[in-house]
Amino acid sequence: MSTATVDNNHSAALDAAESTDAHLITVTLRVRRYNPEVSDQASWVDYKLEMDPKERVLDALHKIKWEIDGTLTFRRSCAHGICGSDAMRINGRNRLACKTLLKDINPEKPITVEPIKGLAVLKDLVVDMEPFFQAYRDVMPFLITKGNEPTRERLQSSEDRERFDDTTKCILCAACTSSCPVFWNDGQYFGPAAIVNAHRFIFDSRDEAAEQRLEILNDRDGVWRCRTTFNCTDACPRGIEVTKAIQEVKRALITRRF
Amino acid sequence: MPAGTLYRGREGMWSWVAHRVTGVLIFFFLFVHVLDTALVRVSPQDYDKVVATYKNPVVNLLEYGLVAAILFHALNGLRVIAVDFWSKGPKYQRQMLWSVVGIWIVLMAGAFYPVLQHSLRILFGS
Amino acid sequence: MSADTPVDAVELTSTSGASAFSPDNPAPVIEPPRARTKRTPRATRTNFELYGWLFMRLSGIVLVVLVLGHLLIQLVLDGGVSKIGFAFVAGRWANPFWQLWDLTMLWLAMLHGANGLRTVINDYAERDATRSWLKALLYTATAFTVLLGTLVIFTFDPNIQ
Amino acid sequence: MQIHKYDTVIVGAGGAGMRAAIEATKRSRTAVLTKLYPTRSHTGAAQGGMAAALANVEDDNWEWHTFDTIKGGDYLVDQDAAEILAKEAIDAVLDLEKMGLPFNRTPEGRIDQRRFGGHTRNHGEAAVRRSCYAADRTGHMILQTLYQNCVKEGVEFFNEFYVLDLLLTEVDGVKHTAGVVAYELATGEIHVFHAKAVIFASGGNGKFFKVTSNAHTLTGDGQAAAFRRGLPLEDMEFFQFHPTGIWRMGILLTEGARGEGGILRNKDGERFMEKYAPVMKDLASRDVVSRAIYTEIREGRGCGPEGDHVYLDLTHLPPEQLDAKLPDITEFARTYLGIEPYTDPVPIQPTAHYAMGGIPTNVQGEVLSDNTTVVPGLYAAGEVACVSVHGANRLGTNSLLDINVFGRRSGIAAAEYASTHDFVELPEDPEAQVIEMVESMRDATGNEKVTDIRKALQETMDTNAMVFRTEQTLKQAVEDIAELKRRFQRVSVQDKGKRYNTDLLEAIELGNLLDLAEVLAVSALARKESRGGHYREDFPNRDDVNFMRHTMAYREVGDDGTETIRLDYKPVVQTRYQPMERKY
Ligand SMILES: Cc1cc2nc3c(=O)[nH]c(=O)nc-3n(C[C@H](O)[C@H](O)[C@H](O)COP(=O)(O)OP(=O)(O)OC[C@H]3O[C@@H](n4cnc5c(N)ncnc54)[C@H](O)[C@@H]3O)c2cc1C
Ligand code: HEM
Ligand code: SF4
Ligand code: F3S
Ligand code: FES
Repeated sequence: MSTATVDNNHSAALDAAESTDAHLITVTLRVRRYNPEVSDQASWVDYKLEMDPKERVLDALHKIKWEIDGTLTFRRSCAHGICGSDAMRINGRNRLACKTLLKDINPEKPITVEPIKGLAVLKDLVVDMEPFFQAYRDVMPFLITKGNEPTRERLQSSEDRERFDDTTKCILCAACTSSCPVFWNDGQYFGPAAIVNAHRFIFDSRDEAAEQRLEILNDRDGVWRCRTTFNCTDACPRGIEVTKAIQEVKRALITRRF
Repeated sequence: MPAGTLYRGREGMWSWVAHRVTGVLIFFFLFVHVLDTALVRVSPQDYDKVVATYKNPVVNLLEYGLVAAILFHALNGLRVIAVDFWSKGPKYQRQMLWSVVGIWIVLMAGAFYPVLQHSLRILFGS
Repeated sequence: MSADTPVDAVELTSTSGASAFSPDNPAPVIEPPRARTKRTPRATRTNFELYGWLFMRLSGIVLVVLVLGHLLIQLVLDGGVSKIGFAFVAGRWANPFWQLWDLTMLWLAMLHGANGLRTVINDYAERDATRSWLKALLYTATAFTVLLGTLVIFTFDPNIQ
Repeated sequence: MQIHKYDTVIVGAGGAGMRAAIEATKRSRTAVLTKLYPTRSHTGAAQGGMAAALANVEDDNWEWHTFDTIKGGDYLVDQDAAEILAKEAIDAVLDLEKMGLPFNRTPEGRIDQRRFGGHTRNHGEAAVRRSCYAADRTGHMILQTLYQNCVKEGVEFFNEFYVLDLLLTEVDGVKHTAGVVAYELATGEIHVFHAKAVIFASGGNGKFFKVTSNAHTLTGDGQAAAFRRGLPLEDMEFFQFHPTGIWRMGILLTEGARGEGGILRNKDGERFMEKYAPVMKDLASRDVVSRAIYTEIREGRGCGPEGDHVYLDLTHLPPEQLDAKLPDITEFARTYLGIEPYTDPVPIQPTAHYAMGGIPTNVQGEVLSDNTTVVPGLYAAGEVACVSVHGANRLGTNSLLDINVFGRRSGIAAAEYASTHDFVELPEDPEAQVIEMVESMRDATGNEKVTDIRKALQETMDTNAMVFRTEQTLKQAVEDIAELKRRFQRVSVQDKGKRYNTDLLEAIELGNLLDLAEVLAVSALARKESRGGHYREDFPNRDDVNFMRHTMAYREVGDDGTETIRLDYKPVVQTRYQPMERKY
């Protein structure tokens, strides 16, 4: 086959992507701000910006921080959805600011941006991630094996590898856990992210500590608190089928018992 | 402290809210229902008196609401069970929810006359 | 506040004195209701939650038949609610089948509902004390209702008076 | 201010830092200071894979790997180090597997391997499958696996602590390591970490370019701190431009895409790499491909309305293959460009990617204060360091390898040093420089904005110091940077608070970038030849007679307080392989 005519074959999508004249539009970002050094009240602040709709919400936040108000505070690093720094609630839903294009969330209306829910707000969009990581650490998220180490690699069939592929994608962004109504209630629930990371090892054919992890998640604040609300699955920026993973852990617990 | 916005969850979240609300509602109804039924043990007259109030159009309408709640809770409960035990359940949860809503509407339409016939007769004669 | 003014609005060195907070005297952070702490998984090592969860599903399936059947008979068939009265109840409970039906329904529904409510209380009651009280109330009410209902079904006397 | 005491302090929790931490924690009381939560480190962005001659799918051995590394680095590689890298690669990969890394598997259940640019069989005969990978998320898996093992080992992390200064104490006329000074983001508090051994693993510094695959946080803090303390920086003129960044955004599309069969095409649909590298074609070494792309663009064969990019064509590959092997990058194209890579080619352009240079170390990870002298107790590993295994151009997949091999080595060496040596005293007022830096920035009332200076810096670097360089452009860059540094004196920040003052930290990071950009430009100006990632149009050939040597840049402060950069040179270690012409 030849793609010698590649340039004449342009799809509309490619043409659109390549169009260079930026159609700037005015968007309003309505940011929920909280700075304990100024006030103990959080407040909504509107920012009007000239943006290209193909830009990300993160770009808009940067524009505010760099050009309008340097005190606006948020976490970010990679800017393309792999480091998990910038989970926040955009238009009422958890997303990564760097993976959300303005054009995809109706820039005609004010775009609300607020911190993720259920964790202490430290400043503006920055929340205390410690409880989140604590839950993660509590599920023993590391490979545990018995006996002597082999000299070469442990063998694992492609099917066995595939079994837990989905849950290896997690970037610990907390979009799922902080979208879970059960987690908001009392923050004691392990939360979907911790379960996802337990799942990653429970179903790894090389691991030998599934029992212990299952036991941890069998407890009062473990998997049984999940009410299958699917907010986690909808929120996950990595497209992990979070609820499905949780259900698999529940079923593993039941089959273990009976 | 002005709260943040309401979380804009999707089908899964709202169906759970509805499931929870209906569940709690039914529980309280059941509680009352057992108490009133207990009257059969005490005095048939009193029992009939209480039951008579059920035949009042307003309470009859509430009863229709109760049926709605139970039906939704039951159907959605089955959906939740499917999500739990059927490996493809999580994938099709949304479709299942819309099916639940569809069936629920059909059944509620079907139950409209039978449940409310008493009131309808009172109100509009027959 | 619009984009033209926010800088002043959040100026930290504002001399207006309007705010009692400063970098050296910051306000407390906005905490969620209860935070997870290092001691939180206190392992209980029982399967209570597992059985509770399973019970919800199993009882749910049985309840579909019992409750929907009950509703059908009570409210839909035979003229709906109009027919209900002491005589109707008496007629039904004359048959042990319906006695058993109602008894099972009573127990399952109450336990199912009570366990459901237990979850709800766990979720929303913020303080441990509130939680304990609410649960105590729930369990008492449930036990009372179940026992009363059972008593009524078993000791029902169609010829009362 | 708080003072902490640890045997070993590791700066950075990317791949290199955590690999070191796993070793050091077992052997000494260790703290890891990191400005990001460990799993946010940019190692997680790496896609393609990690090289090791496992020979799981075809014949391969570490000597071929050594050769490829040396040749790929255009012979500026220290060959003893390259040999260690290639030899220890095998165990590095197996160790990761044993730690739990979910590699893709062969039908026999072994770690699968695929082709990658510049990796060849038998000294250049043909491409070889040497890259061990986990879909296009290898870096993500490495970062997660290492973090998981840090949790397992109970590594002590200080998250969101910015290390801003290195403490050296002179003992008997020799500078010894005394610790580091860090700024705690959450509170604005200054912490002094008194340590016997310090390992810098703070990553790269690509953020002085505009189009870059690097994270916003890759600002070369480690390099800059060492440089300010009088330590040299090696080979900073060598910066790698990855051929396939998403047009204008710089987000990386892994070389693995071409490894799987992706093809670069110009606006006529021509597979232009056939002209530039007849054997390796699209899989030639990165500098070669990047230059080829810019040549196409300059000669008017670029795509799009402005002719400023080319296409990465994956449309002939089966969608199942893309889904299985390149799920993330296809999603990037969909998310950020709205393009479906099954049916449309993806617009790409070279993107600033990797710093070959950095803090000079030997193969134990020990930092050098000149060509030969070791700074007792100071170590560096990862992108911040220059062992020199990458020479003038790093081969794809060799960096994930570098962070594991030399991260491990420096972790062991540092902990052993710490257990056999005593603390040296802290210098007087250890926190003084950092307090001065932070407070003067907080109190500054100048009229310059961080963002304007950063933009101008990125602009001049992209125009003058990227893929093609000349005397003139580099002089322009040096001039521009000097002017920007003057403007930087007048910079002020808006946020005057203590908590989470990222405004302040961005300003400090910009200061670091300015310093490092200057070193890059000055070193590049002096290197009047073309080699690897450094291409001078006015000196298009490699000049082994005059420039087969590493650049060592030092910061000199004159009596009147003026700062200058002094350049020195260090010989290249050559063992087995004589320089040859580099052809692909
Ligand atoms: C998009 C992309 C794809 C890549 N793909 C590949 C590939 O396929 N194969 C390959 O071999 N290589 C690849 N590389 C290169 C490789 O990923 C990096 O060179 C390598 O991961 C660097 O690791 P590191 O540990 O040195 O630094 P990083 O992972 O960048 O970590 C730096 C750490 O230092 C910390 N830090 C920084 N400054 C400070 C400070 N002042 N105080 C405290 N802590 C600080 C940060 O918090 C972070 O934890 C890729 C790079 C990029 C950008
Ligand atoms: C008719 C058949 C019924 C079915 C199929 C059913 C099914 C279920 C299921 C599966 C759940 C668990 C939901 C979850 O874990 O997310 C549940 C919860 C619940 N049910 Fe039912 N149920 C039925 C009847 C009832 C009745 C009669 C009551 C009241 C007495 C009731 C009250 C509750 C309550 C309070 C909950 C807890 C809700 C929550 O935690 O969100 N249910 N039901
Ligand atoms: S499961 Fe998804 S949403 Fe949750 S932490 Fe991991 S990546 Fe984020
Ligand atoms: S949002 Fe929460 S309730 Fe379950 S399905 Fe997800 S964990
Ligand atoms: S900035 Fe890394 S995920 Fe958004």
